[in-house]
This record gives sequence, structure tokens and C-alpha cells, in this order.
Amino acid sequence: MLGYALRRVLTAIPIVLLTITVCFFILRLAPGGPFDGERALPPDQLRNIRAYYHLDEPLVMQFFRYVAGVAQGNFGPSMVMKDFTVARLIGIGLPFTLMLGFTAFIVGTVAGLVAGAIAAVNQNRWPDYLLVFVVLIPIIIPNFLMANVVQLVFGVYLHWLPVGGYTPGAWLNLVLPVLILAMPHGARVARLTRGSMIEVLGTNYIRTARSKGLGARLILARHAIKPALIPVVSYLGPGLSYLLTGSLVVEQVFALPGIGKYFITAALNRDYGVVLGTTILYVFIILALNLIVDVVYAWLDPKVRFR
Amino acid sequence: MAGITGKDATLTAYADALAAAPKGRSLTQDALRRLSRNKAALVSIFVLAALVLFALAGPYFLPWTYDKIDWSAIRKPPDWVKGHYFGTDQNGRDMLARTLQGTQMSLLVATVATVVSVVIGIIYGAIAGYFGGKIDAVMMRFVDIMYALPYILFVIILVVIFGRSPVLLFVGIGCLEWLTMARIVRGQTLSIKQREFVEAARAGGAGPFAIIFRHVVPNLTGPVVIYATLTVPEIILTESFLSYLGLGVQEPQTSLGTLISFGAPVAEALPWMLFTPAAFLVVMLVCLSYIGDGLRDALDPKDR
Amino acid sequence: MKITQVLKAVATAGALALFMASAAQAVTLNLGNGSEPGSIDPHKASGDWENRIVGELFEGLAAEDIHAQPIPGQAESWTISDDGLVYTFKIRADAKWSDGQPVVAQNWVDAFQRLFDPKTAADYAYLQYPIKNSAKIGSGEITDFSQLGVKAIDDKTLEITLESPTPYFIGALTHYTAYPIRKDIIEKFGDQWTQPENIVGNGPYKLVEWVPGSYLRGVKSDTYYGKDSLKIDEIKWDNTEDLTAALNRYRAGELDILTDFPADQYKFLQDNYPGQAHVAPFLGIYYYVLNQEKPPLDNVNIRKALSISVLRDVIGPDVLGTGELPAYGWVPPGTGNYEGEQYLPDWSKEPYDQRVEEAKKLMADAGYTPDKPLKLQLRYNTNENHQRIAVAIADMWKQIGVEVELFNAETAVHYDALRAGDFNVGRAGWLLDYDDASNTLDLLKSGVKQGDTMNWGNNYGRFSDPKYDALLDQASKELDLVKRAALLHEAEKLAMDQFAAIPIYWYVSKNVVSPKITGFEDNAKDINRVRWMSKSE
Amino acid sequence: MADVLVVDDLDVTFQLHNSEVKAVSDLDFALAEGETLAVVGESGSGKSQAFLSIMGLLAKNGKGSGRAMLGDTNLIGLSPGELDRYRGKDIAMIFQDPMTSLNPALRIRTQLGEVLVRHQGYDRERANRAVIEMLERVGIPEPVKRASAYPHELSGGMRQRVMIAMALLCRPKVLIADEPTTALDVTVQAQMLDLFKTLTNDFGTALVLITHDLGVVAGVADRMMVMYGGRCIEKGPTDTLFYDPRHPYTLGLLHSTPNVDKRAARLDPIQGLPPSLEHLPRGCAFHPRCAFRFDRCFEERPPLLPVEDVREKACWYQGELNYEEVA
Repeated sequence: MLGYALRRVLTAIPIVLLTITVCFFILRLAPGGPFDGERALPPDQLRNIRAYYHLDEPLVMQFFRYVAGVAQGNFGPSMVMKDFTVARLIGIGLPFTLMLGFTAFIVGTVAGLVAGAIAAVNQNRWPDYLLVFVVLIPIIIPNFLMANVVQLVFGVYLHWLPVGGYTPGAWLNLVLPVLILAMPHGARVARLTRGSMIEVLGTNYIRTARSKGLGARLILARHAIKPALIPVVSYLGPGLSYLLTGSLVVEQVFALPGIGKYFITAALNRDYGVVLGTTILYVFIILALNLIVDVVYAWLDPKVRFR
Repeated sequence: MAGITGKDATLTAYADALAAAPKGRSLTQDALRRLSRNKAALVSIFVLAALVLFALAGPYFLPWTYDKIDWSAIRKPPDWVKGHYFGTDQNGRDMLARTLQGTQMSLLVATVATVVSVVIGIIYGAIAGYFGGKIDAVMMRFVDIMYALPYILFVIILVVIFGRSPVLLFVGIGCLEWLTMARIVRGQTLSIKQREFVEAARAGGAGPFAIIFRHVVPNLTGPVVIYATLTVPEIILTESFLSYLGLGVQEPQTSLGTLISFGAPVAEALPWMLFTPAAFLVVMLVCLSYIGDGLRDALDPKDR
Repeated sequence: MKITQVLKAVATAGALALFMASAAQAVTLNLGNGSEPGSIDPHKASGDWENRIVGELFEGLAAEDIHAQPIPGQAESWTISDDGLVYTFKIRADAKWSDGQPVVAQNWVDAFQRLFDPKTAADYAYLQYPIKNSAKIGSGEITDFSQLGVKAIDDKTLEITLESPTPYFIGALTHYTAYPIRKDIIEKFGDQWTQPENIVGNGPYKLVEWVPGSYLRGVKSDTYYGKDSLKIDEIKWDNTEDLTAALNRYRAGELDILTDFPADQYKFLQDNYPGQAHVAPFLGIYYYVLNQEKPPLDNVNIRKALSISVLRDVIGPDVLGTGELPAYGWVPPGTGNYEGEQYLPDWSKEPYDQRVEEAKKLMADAGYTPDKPLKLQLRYNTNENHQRIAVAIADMWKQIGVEVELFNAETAVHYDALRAGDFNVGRAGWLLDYDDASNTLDLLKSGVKQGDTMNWGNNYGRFSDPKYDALLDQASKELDLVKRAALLHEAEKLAMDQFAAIPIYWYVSKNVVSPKITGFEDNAKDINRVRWMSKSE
Repeated sequence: MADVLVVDDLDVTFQLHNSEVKAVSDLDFALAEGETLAVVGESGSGKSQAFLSIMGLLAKNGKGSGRAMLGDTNLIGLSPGELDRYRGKDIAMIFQDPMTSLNPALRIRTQLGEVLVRHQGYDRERANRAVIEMLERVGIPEPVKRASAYPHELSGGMRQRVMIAMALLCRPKVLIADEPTTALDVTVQAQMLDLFKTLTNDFGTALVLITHDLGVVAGVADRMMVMYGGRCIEKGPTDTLFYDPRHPYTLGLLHSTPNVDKRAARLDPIQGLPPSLEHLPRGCAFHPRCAFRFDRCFEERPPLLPVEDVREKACWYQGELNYEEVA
């Protein structure tokens, strides 16, 4: 088990290296640079700045400089947010993004599981039809539209919740962002749970459990949930990845201090260091979470053992 | 994006079923029969077909084209006299005409991306499955890794490089979207290549690709159909996400995502700008979703 | 527990209670600042949203009054030599840094040396290039910083020498590039000196919190000489970028001022929040650059056809919805040091149909008709408003035989292409850095040969006319403001008659101001310092 | 001996899309304490559905009516909650496919122990000991180790033994075994039948053996009930039915089963296909395949009537059954 985890971590290294390499060169091939703003800089000014950030060196040199820096934990400076190093930006934004993401992840997963299970148990009766329809809504409506709508309804019209912004401790400000982030995730979990739960409830071993007179609640809790979770758990990896992309929008619309929106703005501004830094981080987080998901998977499905 | 509709789980289960019951054709026929009994799915098919037809043919019957500016009606609510049945945008262009054009564009990019991913998926999966062994292990490990990557980030980088050529962009998205298809095809190939008739074909000198296309691909109708119903909405939503980021298609062309991302901020001031494209998107995706659900139920060999 | 600990605890609790009590009364201004500041280092800042922060944390020799006109700031008075070249500033005796140290003349010497130091790589250093030897230091030609025209005579007396007389120089000193800095602090903290825990400023507010991606918070500085007249105790600069989201936050009462709003909501705001949306003339021009280096736009008649067939009157009121005024000239109305009549070409007074006919004829003469159209690529950076204008203008040009391909790209790519001359028609805009006509007219100056390359600066269209350059040169040496203005007017007419670019509209500033706020006066620079504002609950 | 289960007038109907199908009609039988009853029929004859309805395990669209008295309680029509007081305790069931009937995600110990915890109020530890004891009893080697195993770690025969152990943990009065040996190897089948015999004897449990395989019935069952088209068409002591079948279908079954009767020189399947329950033939459901049919068989359904003291059959034909005619 430990050896397995270790091997997984080791395989992560080439993946991260590959990601860095691809992103680095792709970004540099893209037209435009971090200093192509609305106003032309005088050539000597531009030369100064380029020298300051080592952009005047050959690309390969820059690449090795960057990789060497990353190996020492130095992600370099941000070329657009000049008062920050990439590491500091990430250091401030990451805890928030993780907190937001995990809260939404947990809320969405739990709500999705419950909703999916309720729908499955009531298959082809009104709670099922209702849930199947309700659950469609967050999946098909783009989240930026949804975010605008909830801001208007709950913030502007009803004055129930703050519309945006966040200061540490102001958890009310997180209700809407978490909602927007959690809804599509929860909806997908619900759909998957419903499907797999219906399948599990139709299996022979559930019939066996019923024949043992265990009672509906125990059957659901002990016999149905674990196997029904298997497809759900295998979705959680891609689902997390999707939560991250969702957090881009949510952070932007709700003015939250996470790292999600840096990625987009940095990609558009060609803030090379920030794009690379956030990408590496994302890949790491996702690989780590996939490892966790795999461990949970093995716990759920005894047939899977660590090889 | 991978997993928006949970298609992996669905399709993997279905592929297992296919591998277990290799009579692919009759399974598919069976499924169609079952599908025809699913009222929600049937209605959805008709509505979707009508919508697509309207999107394709509608523009020929409208008084305005999608790029024609009506200087006398800038940002005006619906006006039946002038023929702006769903109002105009801030450039005085007819919203209905633009929505129809946007629907065409969204369907086009979704189709392109889906076709690309199906093709790549079949080729990749078939190679992995047919040659097996080390090659298979390495290729499938690569797929696992790809699943782990946050590939919306790569999409954004692609957009940044490719600029705004929508077709090129969605070829790019298709190139990232093929993983599920590859897994299924591999599974199919693995099970089919064990069969006697494949041995016979091989003895008769048939090459791997002949075998794959004659014996594996015909069994994939079902998965491909489901895959398409589930992938199309994903791509449409991805496109709308990119539009929101300002990375959508070039004017005067438009897409549903672009229209919605312009309509969302003016939901109160110019509601008609949001309503029309949003209604099209919602109807289209609800239909696709019910069709997908219907197919999933229909193709599940366990008749519940 | 030891007695000291008890005392400490009591003291802390007391302080906390006091803090909370004062916090309850503290007047906080929630300012929707519209964007994440890239830097609040006065030498690295580059946007108006950064200015709104930096300008409260620091103060220059001159500051802006409620109408954004220069008034004495850290310098209580100054004298200008008769030749207009030497400025001597008397720094206020009570000017202090937020750590209590007095503000001294040397702080400006340090600041300007750092500003022009190539190693600082300051984007906007050129704004202070009127200062003697500054440009040469910036380009690395002079490495001895002591040759810079900034000298500390004594602790409270600063002398600045210019290259040539510059009528707007006091105005330029209100810009953040002319703020003083604390060299010791920068040396001590390096790149991190602008972080709240390190920064030392001399402005009315001091930074206490910076949450990237969300907000910055400043509180009244105890050491500011005018602290007693400040009505706002605390400023929260909010970074919400999404205009609709920011407006929603305003409507919910979370923000007091928005420094931009979606143009489409203007009517909605007027109807539902009367008097709160402020739209005012703003020193800036929105224009299309025409690439005059290569055909077909090297042909002045085609440029003319393109320009006169643009119906500018519909752009502001209808397409944008905020009523921007049509632009026919190159210098925004109301720009300083520009006495005289606004440039208005004759064709602008003709009816539009007649202009279209004339344009058609011009195009036909050049060999283009609607059947055999001229194909042009129109580039704009991704933005809904730019897009709308491009769509509208493409349609206007269609009738005269021009087929436009629209091409949008993100800002970095757009300007990269413009600078490389890789376009036909490109969208651009210019907001004046300082209130002087030369600031826009310089945009059309010919390129300067530097080494092997031509530096065209912001003259993306590469309009080049020696007569024009000569006029500007002459004006820059002219001490008499009236004569200078006449020369500049002549230059403007010269360029516009050759259709050096297509001006489209004059910018407006768009603010939303809560009725609770007083002391917010619309002005042409769109600079509204918080020190003049107050807020009622 | 007292009857432990008395079934009376049992009907099972399924609601289809726009029709109703009767899977079981008018089933009557009684099961005495410790007795073994074999229920024989082809697939679709309703034999499984009848017992699933007694266990309350019908699919959602199925419904049972009539009486199935377990002691004083009618199991038919009880709510699942009420049924749970009897299921697994007084009446237990074993299913055809041991491979899928155990929960793959739970240890054997858990799946067995929970029955005792639920019905006998044992604590975990005591349940564990009882489980290991029972595993040993059903012939599982190394029961302590196996108890901690997951189902996929056991062979098919082993799993069926586990199923038997599970069903017998509470020493139920009635054990219903639905094709318990079909999925197993022939050698294992025999061992399994032996085990059934021994254990039901030991515990005094009445056994219902549902099967299509007469070979299974021969050595084990005391009585036998043959079903066709959802009805019982012949029942009586196993020996008498084997050596002297009175219903043409029973006769056909005997001759289509290998290794049962030395009289059968050849192995002959019954001609034709079992009927679809949705479209049962008029009259006797078996008449399309019957060699002895005559006019009446087409028109009227024969009732189940006593033939001799101990046996009943549902057939109009009263003459002697000559096997050669069937063939």
C-alpha cells in the first residue's frame, strides 16, 4: 500500500515534467507577450524589462532556468502582478481555493448521493421524476449564467445573502459561490448515484439481503451504498478537475481571492510564470486527489488491489 | 469535459455488456425497440429534430439575416411589424436569426469535436486492444494520465495559440476528448480478437485494421450513439464557457454560448437577448439529456 | 499566570474593545475598483485602477483637488525660473511618512533616480522625460545618476531642472511616477516592499491589507498632515472585475462607488437608480488605426472614404448606449493648454447620405465597388463594446464597397500585431496621461531610428509627415502658451486632413456613485481622490 | 406432522406496459415440518415467482394474492417491514447463482453475522463465533480465514455453501432453495444435495427445492409438485410420480432427463416450446405439445383433481400413458 503510493508519486514526476515542458513551449510559441499592453513601451524600456525577467535569453536557457528554479521551489516572479512572486500569489490563493473547492465538493457529493439514492429508491415515481428533472438544470445551464441569476435573486432582490467579495471569516459570502460550484457537481453525482443505485438495487445480492429480512434501511446503508459508490467514486477524479474549472468562473464573478481566475487572466496576459505555476499546482493536486480516489476505490471494491 | 454527463461510467458498463454478449447488432436492435417505448426519449428526439431542422432551414424564412443590421431597431424588444420576433441586439441584428445561426454553429463545433474524438478513440483503442501486451499497457496508462489532467487548462492554451478559428479549436477539443471512446474500443477489440472467426480471418491473411474495421467497429454502433448524445452537450457547454472567457467564435458568426454570455449581463435591461438563446440551449440540452438517458436505459441489457 | 501576563491580557482585551468600538463608528468607503492591481509600486503601476490606490497611499509634490486640478501637495509652494526650466519646491514642514519620519527632498531624488534606472524597468518612466537627462538615463546612455535634473538643496527644498519648458509639468507631477519613495524601505524589503506589512507611504491612507483577487484595505494615516479633514476612515478597494457582478454588488449596498458599469445598463440605472450613474466627458479618444505603410490604406482617398462613411452619431447613443460624443479631431475637447476652436472638418457637417455618396465615389475612383469590394481585416481586442463598434462600422463600410473581416484577439495578441504592423485597420484608444494636447498629438509623430530599428511608439498606423513633426517640435520649444496652442492646432488639422486615423468618439467616464457619497465631482481626468469625499449612513 | 407452510389459492400477477400477466394461478400446497418438497418445471412455469411472492421478493410490478400461512401468519400482503420479522428467521431462501448472490463489497463474516444480529439479537462477537461454527458445519475448510474473506476469493461451490450457511443460521422452519445447484459443477452438485439433506434433517427444516432438473429431485425430495404455465399440474410423493407419472407433461419431463430411469432408453426432449405467459393457449395450457390431447383439451382447462389418495393431477386424459406414443 505504501509502496504503491510511493510508486504513484514517482510516476507523477515525469507527468509534471511533461506538463511543464509542453506548457512552457506552447505558451512561448503563442503570439504576444506579457508586456504587449495598450501602450507601446519605448524600445529601451522594453529591453530593460525583458532583461529584468531574463526574456532576452535563448528559450532553452530560459526553460532550464525555470525548471531549475521550480526544483528549488522557486516559481519565479509574476510579470503582470509585479508586486508578487508566483509562489506568494499561490500561497495566498491556494488555501482559499482549496477551502472553497473542498466545501463545494463535500456539499455537492453528499447532496448528490442523497438525492440520487432517494431517486433510485423511488424509481419511476414522482420523487424520481422530480429529481431527475431538477438535477438536469445545473448540468445544462452554464454556470456563469447561474451565478448571475443567484446574485440577482438572493443578493439584489431578496437581500438574503451577500452578492460577492470575501473577508476572512465572512462565511455568508461563501454560500452563493459554494452553491454555484456544488450544484453541477452534485447534479452529476446524483445522476450517477441514481443510475448505479438502481442497478445495485436490482442485483441478486440485494435480493439476498432482502431475503434475510434485514430491513430497508440496513440494506441501503450496508449492502447497497458501497457497491453503488464505485462508479461515483471513479467520477470524482474528473469531477474534481471540473470543480477547478468551475472555480475559475465563481472566483471571477464573486470576486473571491482564489487562484482559479489567475490562470485565465495569466494565460490571456501571457504572465508565463503564473500560468506555469498554477498548471503545475493543478496537476499536482489532481494527481494527489486521484491517488486518494484510487485508495477509496480499493476500499469500496475488494477486487481491486494495489499492484 | 470528461465526466460532465458521467458518460464514462455509462459507457464502460455498456461496453462490458457488449463484450459479454457479443451479438452487437441484435443488442442494438433490442435497444431501439426499448427506446421506442420510452416516451420522454421519443418526444425529445422529435423536439430535437424539429429544433435542428428549424436552425438549418429557419434562416431562409426569416425577414432578417444574422448579420444584417437594422439601424432603426437597435436593442429593441420583440417587434412583429418589423419582423424582429425576438427583438434585436445592441447592433440592431435580429435575435432569432442570430440564435438560429448560433445553434448551427454550436451544433457544428459539437459535431466536429465528437467526430474527431470518435475517430481518434477508435484508432487508438483498436491499436491498444489489438496489439495488447506492453503496447496496450503503456497506451492505456497514458489514457489514465490524460484523465487526470485538468484539460480545460489545455483547451485555454490551445485557444490562445489557435486564435479563434472555431473548427480548428474544436478539432483541438476533439483531440482531448477521445479517452472514453478509446477505452471502449480497446475492450471490444480485446474480446473480439479471441474469437475463432478472427483467427480464421488472420489465417486468411487479413491485416489488423481489416479485422478491426470488419469485426470490431460494426459492434460499436451503440456506444458511438450514446457517446455522441453525451458528448455533444459537453462540447456545447465547453464552448459557452470559452465564450464567457471571451474566447468564442469570431463575429459576425456567433454561437449559443456567445449569445448567452452576452445576454446574461443584460438579463434585466434587455431580457430578450438572454431569453431566446437560453431557451434554445435549454431545450436542446434537455432533449439530448433525455435521449441519452433513454439510450442508456435501452442499451442496458438488464431489462429493468 | 504571572501578573504581567494578566496585564497584557487585559490590555489586549481593552485594545480590542476600543478597536471594535472605533470600528463600529469607522466610516468605510467601499470602492469598486474594477480590477486587480498589478502593482502599487509608484514606478510599476500602470492603470487607472492602480492610480486610485497608489494616489491615496502616496502624495506627490502636487496633488489633485476635487476637480483633479493640480494643487500643492507635499510641496507647500514652488517657484519657476523665467526660462521655464528650473522648478524649486518648498516641501511642507509637517509632511511625514507613515512610519513617522519626515518627508525630505532626498526622497524625490531617490524616487526619480529609481524611476529612470533601467533596472527598475518602469513602464511609465517616459511621462517624466521632461526632466533633464532622464531619457538618457532611461536608455542607459548616461549611467551617472547624479546628472539627473533633480537635486535636494536641503531637507525641505527640491530643485528640478527640465530639458525644455513644459507647461504641463506641474500636472505631470501629480502623476504617480512623481511620488516620493523611501529608498531604505525598498532596499530592506526588495520586491516585497509594497506588501501591507512593509509599505511606508506619505499619503492620507496607509495600506493594511491586500488580498489578491479580492480587495485591498487602507486606513487613515495618523501622520498625514491633513488627517483631521479626512471624512472617510477606511477605504476598501474592491477588485470585482465582472462589471455585472460589481453592479449587482452595488445594488445590494456592498459597494458605494463603481468606477465603471456595463453601458447596456445605463438606461436601466437611470430608470431605477436615478442620478446615481455618472457619465462625463473624459480626456480620451477612441479611434481606428489605419496601416499606412502598405496598400491599400496608403491611399489617402481610401482613408478618407473610410472615415467619412462612419456615422459616428449612432455609436455613442445607440450602439453603446452611454451617449459618447462623436470625434472628428484628434485632441479631446477641454484638453488643457489648447486654446482655440475645436477641429471640425467640413464633411462632418454634411448629411450622412451625401458623405456616403462621396465615399462611394472615392472608392470607385480607387477601383472598388460593392461588386468588387476592397477586403480589409479589422482587428480589435476582445471586448463586447469594441466588438459592437466593429460590427456597426463594418456594416457602414459595406455600402461603399468594403468587405470587412472582423478579427478579435486578447489584448496581448492585438497590440503585438498592431506594433508589428500586421493589420489593415485596428482598434485603439488613448487616455491622456496628463492634461495637455501634445499627449495625443504625439501619437502621430514619425518613428525615430534607434539602432537598427525604427521606434514608432504608439503610432501604430505609421503616419509620417515631416511637416507635422516639425510643428510639434516647434511647439515643444514655444514658451507662449497661445502660440504653442496655435502650432498644435495646425498640426492636428494637418494630420486629420490626411486622415491619419479614424477618430470615432471621445471617451466618457462612467461611474456609479451612491447618494450616500458626497465630494465625488465628475471631471475630465476621472480622478476622484477619497480625501475629498464623505459618506453618510 | 404439523404443516409449517400452507399455501392456498396463490396468484401472482405482473403489471406490464398495457397488460397484466398471471405468472402463477391457484397454487395450493402444504409443507410439513422437516419435509422436502420438490417443485419442478421449465423456466417460465412460475415456480420461482410463486416462492418469490411468498418471500416478498417479487419485482416491483409483481403482486401476489391468496394465502401463504407460516404458522398463523399470512405472508402474502404483508408490508416489507412486517415480512422482515419472518424472512431470514423462520423462512429463508437460497438463490440460483451463488456467484452474484453474495455482496462483493462485504466480508463473508459481515454478511452472515448480520442475520444473527438482526434476528437473534446477538452481539458482533457472538455472531462471529456462530458464523464460524456454521461455516464449519457446511463443510468450509479453514472457516476462520474464510469468514474474513470477500466473496470473490471463494470458489462457486464454496459460495453456495456460504449461502446455505447463511440461510440456516437462524434454523428456519422453511428453506426455499431456488435451483441451488444449477450453476455448479456436477460433482459439486451431489455434495451440495447431500449437505441439504443432512442439514435440513439436523435442523428439522422443511425444504422446498425448486428445480428443472429431475435428477436432483430423485434422491432428495419426499414429495414433488410439477408446474406448467403457472399452474400445478401434478403433485404427489416423489416415488409414485417418478415411477408412475399420470400427466403427459410429467412423463415428458422424465424422459427428457438423463440418468433417471432405466426404462428410458433414449433421451427425448419434449417437442415444442414452453408457452408464453402472456399468450397462454385456451383450454389446457399443455395441449399444443401434448400427444394425448383430444377435443376437450382445446376448450376447457382441466382442474387439479385427486387421482388416488396421495396424488393429484390436472388432465382430461384418463387412459394409460404409453411412452411410445409420446415419442
